[in-house]
Amino acid sequence: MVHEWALAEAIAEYVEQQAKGRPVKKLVISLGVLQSIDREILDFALKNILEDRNLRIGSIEYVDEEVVLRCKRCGYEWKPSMDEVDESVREAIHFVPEAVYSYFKCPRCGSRDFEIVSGRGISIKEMIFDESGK
Amino acid sequence: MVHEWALAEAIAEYVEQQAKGRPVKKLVISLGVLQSIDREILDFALKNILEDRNLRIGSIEYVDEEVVLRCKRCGYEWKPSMDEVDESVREAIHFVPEAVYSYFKCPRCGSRDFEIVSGRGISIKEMIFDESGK
Amino acid sequence: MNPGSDPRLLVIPQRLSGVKHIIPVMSSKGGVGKTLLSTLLALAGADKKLKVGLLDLDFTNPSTHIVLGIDPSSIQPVEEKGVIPPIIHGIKYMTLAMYTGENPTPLRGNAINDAFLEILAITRWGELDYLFIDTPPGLSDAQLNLLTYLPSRIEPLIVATPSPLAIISVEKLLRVLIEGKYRIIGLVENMSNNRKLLMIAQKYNIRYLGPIPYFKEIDNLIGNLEALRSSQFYGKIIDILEKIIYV
Amino acid sequence: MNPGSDPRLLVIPQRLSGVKHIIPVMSSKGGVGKTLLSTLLALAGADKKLKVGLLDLDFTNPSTHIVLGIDPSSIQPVEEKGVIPPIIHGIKYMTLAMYTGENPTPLRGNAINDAFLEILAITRWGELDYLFIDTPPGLSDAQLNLLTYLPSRIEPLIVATPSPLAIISVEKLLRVLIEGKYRIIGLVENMSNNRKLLMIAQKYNIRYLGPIPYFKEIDNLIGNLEALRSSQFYGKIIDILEKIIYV
Ligand SMILES: Nc1ncnc2c1ncn2[C@@H]1O[C@H](COP(=O)(O)OP(=O)(O)O)[C@@H](O)[C@H]1O
Ligand SMILES: Nc1ncnc2c1ncn2[C@@H]1O[C@H](COP(=O)(O)OP(=O)(O)O)[C@@H](O)[C@H]1O
Ligand SMILES: [Mg+2]
Ligand SMILES: [Mg+2]
Ligand SMILES: [Mg+2]
Ligand SMILES: [Mg+2]
Ligand code: NI
Ligand code: NI
Ligand SMILES: [Zn+2]
Ligand SMILES: [Zn+2]
Repeated sequence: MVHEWALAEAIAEYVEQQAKGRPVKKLVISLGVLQSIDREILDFALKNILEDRNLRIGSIEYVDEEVVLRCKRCGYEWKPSMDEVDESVREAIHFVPEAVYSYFKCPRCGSRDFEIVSGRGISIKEMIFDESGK
Repeated sequence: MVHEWALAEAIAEYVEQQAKGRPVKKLVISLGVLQSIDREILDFALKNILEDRNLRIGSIEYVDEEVVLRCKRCGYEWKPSMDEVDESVREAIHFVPEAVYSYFKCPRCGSRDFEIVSGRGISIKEMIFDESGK
Repeated sequence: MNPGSDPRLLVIPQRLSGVKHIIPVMSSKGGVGKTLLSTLLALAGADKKLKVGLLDLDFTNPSTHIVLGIDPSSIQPVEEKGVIPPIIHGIKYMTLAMYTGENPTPLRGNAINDAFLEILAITRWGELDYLFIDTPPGLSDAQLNLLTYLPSRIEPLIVATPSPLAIISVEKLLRVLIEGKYRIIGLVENMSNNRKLLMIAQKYNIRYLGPIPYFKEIDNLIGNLEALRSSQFYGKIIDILEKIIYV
Repeated sequence: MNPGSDPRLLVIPQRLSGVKHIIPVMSSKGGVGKTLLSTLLALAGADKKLKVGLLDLDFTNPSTHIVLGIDPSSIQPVEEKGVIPPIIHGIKYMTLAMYTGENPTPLRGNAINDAFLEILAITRWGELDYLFIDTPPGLSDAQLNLLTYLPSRIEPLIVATPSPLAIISVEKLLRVLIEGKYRIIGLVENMSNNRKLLMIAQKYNIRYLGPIPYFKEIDNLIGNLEALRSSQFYGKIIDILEKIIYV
């Protein structure tokens, strides 16, 4: 599961564009549990890429975002446990989280028309710049 | 343009379900300017329907919501003036606001892939119940 | 969206309360005959003096008006505490094209959802025996709106051709419909001389409504009601309608 | 979404930087031959020793793998700082079906958008002469993603049939492409013996890439590469590919 590198590049690019030369004090990255991102690999990749680009970041913090799904047909809300999901299904969802619609159904009514309320994938939760100087 | 009645029924139904028997002190309805809703007609219809259903509402307030569109292709944001729009186009959008995608284009890049940031149609902005008694 | 969170959703059941049967003509594969079938089933129903409606839900590519041979911008619903569909050849007819004419209608999913709720909330169908619904290909907002907002009302009619591309696609749709416990009215095999899809109907335990052969000339008749009515294709449509009516 | 607001959008240009031509095969009408055309153009390109890729963007009804005759769940991309598409019959190939197999994939517009950004952000195509893209019918998220996120990269190839239903639909798409100043590679008229769409090509000042006749037997060849390669249909595909290559 080493495709995390590609996503780390996206984050680095984003941070660079947003920072516009300012040092970044702190970066908080939210990891949606649905995508089963490997935190160590992502962190390793991100630090490598940032170094290559000469981008200094004070600290990087990762927080897990719980998976909450809500059925649009019956309103039922549930929190699937990704640990109990078949390995091959987990891997499919790891690459493209929307594969979830092929494998999950509402436990109450059987509908596949549900919303990912939270916990889909990687997102940047917070980025604090050091405005004092370069 | 008297199809407002149908939308007033939807609002009345919503208020009734939410109120669950409690008196409603105040209702604030937002009118997206894109849809050119006739405020007097809507108000007349809504009051009639509420009366028929024996629903008392302290006061109903209407606020206009400005139209803001944002191009997804080039990021340009603009505020079309509905007064300058052709009458037949205005009427089409009045019935189904999504008709806007047939008639409007990004003034900068010509794209029809824009977002209605605000001002689409009718929505309930606030509903204050009188919790003290029935 | 939570059921109940959008006021428009709350009046839709009322708007459809006078409609006895709601029949969306569905198939995830494009070009299998959904539009021709839904429109001509409505026409055949009207010819039989049934009370029928036709709703075009293929918002980004509406085409029922082309089959009916009308200029969509020339027709207008009557406004009366909502919108009363204009009657075209005996059919109560609603299409977004009445408002958009022949302009492009590029709509993302959210807009498809909003337009769906708006149209269903304002349209007063009155009493109808059958409301036929033309649906777009794919399995996205247009189809999910029907499955999600009208689960106990719809009775989907499935169309497919014997092409391997259409068969695989229709099987996926059938799985979704069956696991969601929808009432499927039956399967029509279009542009086919054999009964290749009978097997599929049996596999999923749904009614096989027979093959419609490939009629080379049909594209030349589109928009010409008299020619359509006297075509062999129309004969097949009447057969299917009768199977639907007399269950 | 504001350009720049989603990190994934920022790496997509890089991921496609080694691709010389990105050719989405488009048509708002379903069943006109987009899938057959895009897949066989890619195959013909590979046969000619060009570096080609094929991306299936018909997420809710993927079918390029059926034309290629492969079980999508049996193939796997290689992971290397992203995802390197598996090579199928000489084609670098990406499809959501690699992950979803033959399960249904009902996706609303937002999910189509997310899956698009995810796949384009992680896929490393490397050097390609041509990336052919199969697109779904309609004019919604799948098509708008291409027009909005890759406006200066795509060179759409349009397909239609001479049916009035397809013509009206293709004209709307052409209007959108022309007003947005996209480079259109040309128009293919499929399942036709006449040159009825030549008029449309002239009207919109785009290149007419010729008619492909209706070949009755083609559905029986789907999935059988050798049979497809020796078909008359394939001969027509090679003609079109050569017109695209030698501009
Ligand atoms: N039985 C048939 N014989 C010949 N042509 C047909 C038949 N059914 C449909 N067609 C043609 O196939 C094309 C697609 O039909 P259409 O109803 O638009 O399909 P869909 O709505 O599923 O995309 C049209 O050109 C139509 O005239
Ligand atoms: N030139 C042709 N002659 C005969 N059948 C064709 C031809 N082109 C396409 N078809 C058939 O038409 C159907 C639709 O083709 P497809 O490529 O799936 O269209 P789309 O992707 O536009 O929906 C398929 O069954 C295909 O085999
Ligand atoms: Mg159709
Ligand atoms: Mg009109
Ligand atoms: Mg296709
Ligand atoms: Mg696999
Ligand atoms: Ni990985
Ligand atoms: Ni009105
Ligand atoms: Zn449910
Ligand atoms: Zn723009």
